[in-house]
Amino acid sequence: MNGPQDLGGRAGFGPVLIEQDEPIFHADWEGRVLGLTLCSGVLGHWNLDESRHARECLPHTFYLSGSYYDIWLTALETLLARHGEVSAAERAQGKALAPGLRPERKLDAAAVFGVLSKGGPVDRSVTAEEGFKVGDRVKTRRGSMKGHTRLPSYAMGREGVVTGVRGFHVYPDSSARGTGEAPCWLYGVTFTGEELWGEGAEPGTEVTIDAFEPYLDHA
Amino acid sequence: MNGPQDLGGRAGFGPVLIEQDEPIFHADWEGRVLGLTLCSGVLGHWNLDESRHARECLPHTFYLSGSYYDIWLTALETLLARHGEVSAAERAQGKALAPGLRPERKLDAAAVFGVLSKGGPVDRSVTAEEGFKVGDRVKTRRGSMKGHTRLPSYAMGREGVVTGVRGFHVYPDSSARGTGEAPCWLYGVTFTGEELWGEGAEPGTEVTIDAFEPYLDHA
Amino acid sequence: MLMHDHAHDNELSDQEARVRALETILVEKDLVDPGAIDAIIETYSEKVGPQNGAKVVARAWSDPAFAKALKADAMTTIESMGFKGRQAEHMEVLWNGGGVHNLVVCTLCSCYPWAVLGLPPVWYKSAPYRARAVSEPRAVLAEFGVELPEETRVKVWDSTAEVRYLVIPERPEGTEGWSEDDLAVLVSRESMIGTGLARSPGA
Amino acid sequence: MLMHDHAHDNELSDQEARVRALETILVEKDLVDPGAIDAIIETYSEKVGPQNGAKVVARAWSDPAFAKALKADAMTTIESMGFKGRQAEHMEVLWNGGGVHNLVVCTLCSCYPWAVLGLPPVWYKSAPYRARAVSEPRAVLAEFGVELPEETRVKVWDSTAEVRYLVIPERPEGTEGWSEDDLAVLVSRESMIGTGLARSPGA
Repeated sequence: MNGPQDLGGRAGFGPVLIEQDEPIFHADWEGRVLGLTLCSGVLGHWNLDESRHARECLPHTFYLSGSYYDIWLTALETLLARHGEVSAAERAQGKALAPGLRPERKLDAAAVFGVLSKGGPVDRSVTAEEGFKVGDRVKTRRGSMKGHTRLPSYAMGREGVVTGVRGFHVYPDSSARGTGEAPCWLYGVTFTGEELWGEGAEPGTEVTIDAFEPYLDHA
Repeated sequence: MNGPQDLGGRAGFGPVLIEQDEPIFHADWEGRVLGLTLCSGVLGHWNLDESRHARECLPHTFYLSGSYYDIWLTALETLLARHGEVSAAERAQGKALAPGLRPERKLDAAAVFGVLSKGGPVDRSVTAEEGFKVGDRVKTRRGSMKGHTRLPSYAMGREGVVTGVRGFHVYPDSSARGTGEAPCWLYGVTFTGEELWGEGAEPGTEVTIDAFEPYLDHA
Repeated sequence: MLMHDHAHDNELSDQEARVRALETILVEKDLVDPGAIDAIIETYSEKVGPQNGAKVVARAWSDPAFAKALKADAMTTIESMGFKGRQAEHMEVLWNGGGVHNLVVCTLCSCYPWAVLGLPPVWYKSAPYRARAVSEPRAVLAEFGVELPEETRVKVWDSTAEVRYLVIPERPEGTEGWSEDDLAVLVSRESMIGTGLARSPGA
Repeated sequence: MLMHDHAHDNELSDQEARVRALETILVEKDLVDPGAIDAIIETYSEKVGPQNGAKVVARAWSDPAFAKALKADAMTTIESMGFKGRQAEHMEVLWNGGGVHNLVVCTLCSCYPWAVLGLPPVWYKSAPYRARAVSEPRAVLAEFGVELPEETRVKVWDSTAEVRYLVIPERPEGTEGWSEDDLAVLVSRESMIGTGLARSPGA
């Protein structure tokens, strides 16, 4: 879905604003949002792909004007409501009106370091042969305007070359939709600047994306 | 330039909101902005392409959240300042601090109907042969991320067929930049839904754009 | 989606003040005649609107020679009815029928054939319409209440240059022998953009 | 462009109240341990940050066997230093040098190798960086003060999946025989994203 998150190659955003000696958090609430997001994720109602998709479904103007932690917060509220943990009425009143559904999954302070160190690897047991190998010329699919995808629109319908095989990974397009992990091969695919941006490309540049096998055809 | 105006095929904007019995203007100021824009255009400091480009250079969040007449107004203020007719200081004080540069070009009320009826045709004397003919298969260029263009990004790098020859028209990519009209052939170019949107395309649809000759190569 | 209160194109009185200031300055500088603004507003409020296009459509339905001329040279033929000028300097006419439905959009701004349809409605200028008319035209049509047969081909026209498009909708059944004036009443603005069909008699 | 006041990631106290309300509800429901939030904040404020990545780079510069291992298996080798976990589950290492400069971006969100670099700065998550790093990387680098020789090839890596990238910048001249700890001081966060170079001694 080429929603507000699909920013690669878009013009009109002006210069990169770099803050000197930037603090890790700009306000206390940002750290709390980070923590709430990770703790809520541990409850297991949704996966990483569904949470990304919730952010990407926010309105364009909000997505582009909010701070990133505001995007996280709004998506978290959406997810908690969708999965029955915190209703809009509860948020409005600032108090719980019904018990939590999964208190047994609560992340205790003592377990934080272990959980963060473990992370959430997405490589899975290989159940299919690689459809492409390093050096293959490929063309990316057009992709769909609907549903979750990790194929950015600037790289849709473009020819490139496979430059790496990254592993057999969970397929976000399926995972975000709740239709299973559907793992598949993930490749590094490299495009020339000219292929992506035409004559206006900066000379001597290339871009590599990580592309799941369903995004690719032999060129 | 695929700025905020380049909306074709973008996801995430929700349903079309249709107002029943919509008035022509929603507030008096909208009509005044329309009039001010047309009257200021007659002063001849800028052409239609420069004025479009001024709108398209507005920030994404403003462009996507403002009403269209607010976009027009803001672009008009930009153009009047750029061409030395109305400064920011004058706008802030709400009064003229210097004389107008081109009062002799002022559009009188009595001339309005004639000027609107005449319009501003953009066809020019033909000085080049047509590079393409109806039926030719063409591929659109990647286009540039910089500068004005009328090639929407959803139709960049796509194969289509020439379905019409529209005339020999002013080339906006040059005109907007103030580097002359550089007229060239304009074609109707038709793409299948599948070519533009892949497998997710609605069946039995096609899209025709009007494409200037420099946007096209033989496929 | 129908919307009874419009949320978008209204603004605060700050906006009135801002526009008034700009007009004041331009008038003080003798660059703008307020009467010209009044005349422009009057033109698009009272004289130039979809009633013009409806007359073109009604004549195209009733007069085979006119229809033939319109197919051969849309510009000259439309001008012959007195409709011409700004934002209709170059016209193409699109005929619905024979299993084809045409839909017009301007994804890059809000280009629209002013001389025959007047000023565009807010939805035509809105991001959802501009974004989706090219990528999911049938879904957009459904939001306008237009359901086409599955086998109908949908042709979308993106007005990316200075050519403006007018759709000639299909003539409703049961209108044989009607006058042009009576037929014109059936021709909605939406039917000439392609987001609607001509009204049926009695509908 | 340097920005001394950040205008973006600050918010009203309304926002504090909104977040506090959500936390209160989740704690009342026994779904969230406030101490866990504290521990997460402490982790990324004090323990996990670019100092981790700098140690990897410094060792790669000083220890040929480590560098070789890093090239052969980035993941395992980085984990051997104790840096692993969330947002670094799958790592690739990119070596600058030999006429190649690497630059990392995530155009679709803000994927970033947390375990070695901590949390991403605001600019990394911002629309201008995400939009332009892929289409005009040299122009972006210039805004960071990085001017590369014209013949240098710029390789941009868009983190579109769960693989995270760490750039190994070129070792500055004049650092022969330096200890890993001293070298690590030269390794800025930006140099490991590709928007900077390693600092030169005395710079």
